[in-house]
Amino acid sequence: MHRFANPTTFMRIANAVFPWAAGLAVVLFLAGLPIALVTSPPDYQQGDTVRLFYIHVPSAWISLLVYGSMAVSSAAFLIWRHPMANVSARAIAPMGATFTGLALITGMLWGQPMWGTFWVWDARLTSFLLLFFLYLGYIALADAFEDPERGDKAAAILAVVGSVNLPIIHFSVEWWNTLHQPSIVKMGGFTVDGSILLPLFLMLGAFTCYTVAVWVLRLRAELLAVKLRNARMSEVSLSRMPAE
Amino acid sequence: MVPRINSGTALSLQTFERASFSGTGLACRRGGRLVFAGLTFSISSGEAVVLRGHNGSGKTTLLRLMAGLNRKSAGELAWNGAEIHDFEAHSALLRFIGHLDAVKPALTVAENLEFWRNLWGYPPVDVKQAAQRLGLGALADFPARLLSAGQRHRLSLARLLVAPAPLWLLDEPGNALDDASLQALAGIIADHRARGGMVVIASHGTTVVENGAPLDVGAFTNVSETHWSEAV
Amino acid sequence: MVPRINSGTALSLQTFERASFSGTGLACRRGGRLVFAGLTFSISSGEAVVLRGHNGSGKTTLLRLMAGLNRKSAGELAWNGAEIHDFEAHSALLRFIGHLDAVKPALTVAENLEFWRNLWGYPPVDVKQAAQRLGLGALADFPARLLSAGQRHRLSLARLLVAPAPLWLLDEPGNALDDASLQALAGIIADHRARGGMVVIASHGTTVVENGAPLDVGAFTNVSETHWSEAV
Amino acid sequence: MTVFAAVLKRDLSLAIRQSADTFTVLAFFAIATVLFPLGIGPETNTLARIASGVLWVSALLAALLSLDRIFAVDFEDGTLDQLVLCGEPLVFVVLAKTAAHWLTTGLPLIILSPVLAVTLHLPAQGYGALLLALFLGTPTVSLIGAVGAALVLGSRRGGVLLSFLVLPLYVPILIFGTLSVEAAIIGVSTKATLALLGALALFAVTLAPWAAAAALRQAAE
Amino acid sequence: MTVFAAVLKRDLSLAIRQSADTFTVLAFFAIATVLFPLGIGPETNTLARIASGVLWVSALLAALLSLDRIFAVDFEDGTLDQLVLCGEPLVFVVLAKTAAHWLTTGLPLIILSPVLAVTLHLPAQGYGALLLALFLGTPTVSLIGAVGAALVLGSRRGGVLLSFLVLPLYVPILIFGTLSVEAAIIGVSTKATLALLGALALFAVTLAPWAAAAALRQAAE
Ligand code: HEM
Ligand SMILES: Nc1ncnc2c1ncn2[C@@H]1O[C@H](COP(=O)(O)OP(=O)(O)OP(=O)(O)O)[C@@H](O)[C@H]1O
Ligand SMILES: Nc1ncnc2c1ncn2[C@@H]1O[C@H](COP(=O)(O)OP(=O)(O)OP(=O)(O)O)[C@@H](O)[C@H]1O
Ligand SMILES: [Mg+2]
Ligand SMILES: [Mg+2]
Repeated sequence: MHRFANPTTFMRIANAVFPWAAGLAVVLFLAGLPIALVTSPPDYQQGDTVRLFYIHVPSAWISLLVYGSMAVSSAAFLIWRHPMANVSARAIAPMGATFTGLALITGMLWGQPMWGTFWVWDARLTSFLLLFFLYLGYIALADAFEDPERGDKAAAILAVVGSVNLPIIHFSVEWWNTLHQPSIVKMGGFTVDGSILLPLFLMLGAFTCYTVAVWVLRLRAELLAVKLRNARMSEVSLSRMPAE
Repeated sequence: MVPRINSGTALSLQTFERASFSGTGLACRRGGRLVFAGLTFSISSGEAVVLRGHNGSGKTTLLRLMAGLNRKSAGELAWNGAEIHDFEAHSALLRFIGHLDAVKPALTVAENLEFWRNLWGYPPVDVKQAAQRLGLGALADFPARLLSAGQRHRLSLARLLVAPAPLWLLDEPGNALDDASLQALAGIIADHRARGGMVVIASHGTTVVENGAPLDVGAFTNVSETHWSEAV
Repeated sequence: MVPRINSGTALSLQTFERASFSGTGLACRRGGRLVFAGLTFSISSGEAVVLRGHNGSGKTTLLRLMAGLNRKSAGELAWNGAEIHDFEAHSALLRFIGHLDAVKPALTVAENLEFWRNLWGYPPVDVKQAAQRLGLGALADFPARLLSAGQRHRLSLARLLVAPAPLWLLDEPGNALDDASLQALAGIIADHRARGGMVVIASHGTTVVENGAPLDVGAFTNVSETHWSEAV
Repeated sequence: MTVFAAVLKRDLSLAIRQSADTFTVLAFFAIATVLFPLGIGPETNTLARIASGVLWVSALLAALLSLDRIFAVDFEDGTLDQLVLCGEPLVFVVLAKTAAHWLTTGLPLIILSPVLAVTLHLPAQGYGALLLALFLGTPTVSLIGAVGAALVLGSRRGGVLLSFLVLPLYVPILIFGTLSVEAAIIGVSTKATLALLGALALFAVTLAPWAAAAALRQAAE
Repeated sequence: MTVFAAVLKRDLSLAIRQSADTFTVLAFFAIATVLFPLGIGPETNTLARIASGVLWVSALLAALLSLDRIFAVDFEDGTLDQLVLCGEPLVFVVLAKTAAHWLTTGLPLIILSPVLAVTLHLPAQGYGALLLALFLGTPTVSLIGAVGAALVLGSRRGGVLLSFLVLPLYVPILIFGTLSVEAAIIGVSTKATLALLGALALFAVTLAPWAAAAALRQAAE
């Protein structure tokens, strides 16, 4: 654990992973996108709107995964005080928020032809929306402080508290909905056949590799920012009165 | 009513027109209690007045009253002998440095100074020069939130240099300053007086003014036996 | 870990057990920057340490570090020679007076003091006596919002008297005080030391401690390279 | 425990000294409840249909506005430093301040709610459940709020940021709270939802003070 | 005018430096809008029925929360004293700060509103009127808010007190705002209500700055 917490070791591993992740992402996108968007058969019911599926599901999937990883590394940061754990969480949070947004948007676009409306207050949609808010809360809190180190810790506490709350939100929203009235539409109600599975898995792989690659880039950027801050900071020491 | 400045933008070259500022029979009531009464002072170009008095004697109150921030209960304030009615115009003639420093932590040292310069509508004086003068030169591009107590206070004092005005009202300007900064402040005050400026300063102990005329604020009453005890 | 007090509630009679407090090789990093490093000090019953250094040298940071409010980046703090791990227990042994005064304006002077006394769980010491000692006797029943800058600061200093603790950490306690108050403060500090107390004090100029061992905080020059810079 | 008592006593006496504070929370509750009929139109049926939801949302928003005061003032005037240095676990401080917050906002909100429910035409069967649900839900509001308030200490625009952090965490309370009232109105048993509210409160009281204490400690740093 | 420009420039650059602030107002708007369906239930018809009211109430509450920042920070750090002493009428300061407030909260709220309207199933005919009404109404919100914010400066618990003072004054905006949207939905002309909103804005822009300036001057005292 300590070995990976060392920024140098950590970055060495991350940098080694980067070309693979980036390369694989390119390959998988090149393979997956044409199938997903062009050659895969349109759904007999949904027509071409089914293609949103290949973006929607991977995005939703990644955004859940990212929150999980954020919560775990925030906990590691709080317990063991490994700064890298926090830099990692901070680096990946905007990715999570973006994919959550993407899943929401594609879901809404898909909902219009499918349900005749952009939005329903369905259990999954609602809890997913609240996940989006938790992401935004994390990001806002992380840079709401004059002292960046305080933002780090506060945001980490929020990430952990939020993860405790996620299942609660999920189940409460589900109960609320079923008590009121049955959901208008059950998502994922249609059978998934092989012609859909292949592009879906290609896109899942592509999204995952892409996330890992961008995460490494953002890690570098975060570390550079810290380094820059430190460099600027060291000049603060020249603040004595000039000898007159 | 903006003070005429006889020369260009280099701070040290500006001189002020001859002027005088005086108060007669000033009294101030705060929260129903008379803080002081019967205070009289007079100051003209190049002079300084040092307010003295124990804690709670009313030095801060008097300075804010001179600035027009607090309302006086009795007496008269005059500029060049004419009673001041328009305190808006009067305020263009003065700079007030109080207990609160008016520093924005999110802006850099230079941006803070630029805001004040723009606020008072002065031509683009080099704010870095002002920062330099108070030992903040190296910090000009750093956010003010990183400053220590003394550095922040120095930034607030640098406000005096970015937009000249003949009358300076300084409330304990030596607070939290180290020796080198105190010397720099003394130099800045001396320069200001040499250019025809006036300084009213409240301070305990440390003296950053030479030959200031003392004005005893505490002479009037003491907190313990005041109208307060009757009132409550 | 509550300090043993050998006698009753009359403040002046309490004496503290012999104790010592020391730090070795202390370093502190704030916002990624090393503020100081390699500081070493030692103080035992009856002694005083005076922190010196230019503005921004890290005096406040060091005091907060001694109190356990800021985290040290390196070095060791020890009480009676044993390294301090439990800062919660350590904090029962000290009183810290910082730049912020922790005064509640809506409560009276006496109520403020009572709250602090209750907080530290001491037997009903007469808080008015503490107020008296700092010249606030006549103001005991007045809301703190009416106090002037110096009076408020005195109220915050009175905290030292309502709940005894062997170690006092004072950040520029002379700020805003008039001469009489400075003398009172000097007397209070001398009494505390005579009873076996320890004092660490940061101050420019005004000295309220006799024979304090000076500790130069600003002596160290900053190191900008951290373990961060190796990465990337 | 001396710490708990000292802080609770002081916070309550400050609240009494500044009774305008409690009063304004109540006023916000009342005004927000009144804005809805204005925004939505006065039809009795629509109002009765949404009454419990509006009451709960308004109560949450009102409580929310008072949250930043739990720690902010103590933080700004340096009292927090002293509380951190009190020599006893910070959790007691958090518990005392949360208790004081509930006593000065949650409790008055509960007392006012039946009156506002009348103006929104809440059906008669709903009142008991509303009071009980508020009674079980508001302590959780204060507890979660304390965590949020401690987290945003010292941030820019703490108040708004706070709402933002805490509202998603209030969703379960809102849902079970309104469900309880709805269930009572249609004559279904309210046991399950009230029990869930109670469980949430227990959960919050065991976890929230520690999270808040951790946040406070690093805020003082 | 130099004062107006200097203050506006600084407030905007502070807002950009702290972009989290604008962002959190938007988030509050979004979250408050989300709470209603949660409190009321997910039925499309009920929601569509109350959509415009909920949007307006949430927008007002969001704007409200940001009000206390208009002057409070400047008051606390002593900047207000300096602004009072700037040597030009304080009205310019008020106008600059109100303009900055609108640009950093009102405008973003307007931009976000259509998205939230979708989630509340606002009927399609209502969108134009909603945007126009918000565009005419939000400046008044900032202006009235500035008066309130200046009045409560230095009072204890300013934030809540502020809501209390300002909300009743927001009632006309709320009523004409929602009426405009409702009118558009049922196909009636929206001219009258929008004109009234415009009139309110004109009225506010001529009176509010003076009132706020007077309040500021006495707050500095
Ligand atoms: C804004 C609206 C929507 C949101 C927020 C949303 C959200 C989600 C989420 C969170 C998942 C979870 C993925 C996982 O558990 O791994 C998911 C999966 C899925 N969604 Fe959506 N969705 C939306 C609209 C739609 C629509 C309109 C459809 C099509 C009718 C749809 C079909 C699916 C399918 C087929 C899956 C994958 C199967 C499954 O995991 O159950 N979604 N969506
Ligand atoms: N959060 C922070 N991030 C980076 N640097 C900081 C931070 N807080 C303080 N500093 C820096 O730490 C240094 C020490 O500050 P400190 O307040 O301890 O100084 P000080 O000796 O008390 O000064 P003064 O005499 O002015 O009170 C200063 O140079 C300051 O700029
Ligand atoms: N709002 C108020 N109501 C009643 N009395 C007040 C009010 N504000 C200040 N005072 C009183 O006015 C007196 C003068 O206060 P002022 O701040 O001017 O003193 P000062 O000379 O500056 O003291 P210091 O040296 O401590 O700064 C004090 O005794 C104070 O208690
Ligand atoms: Mg004073
Ligand atoms: Mg200091």
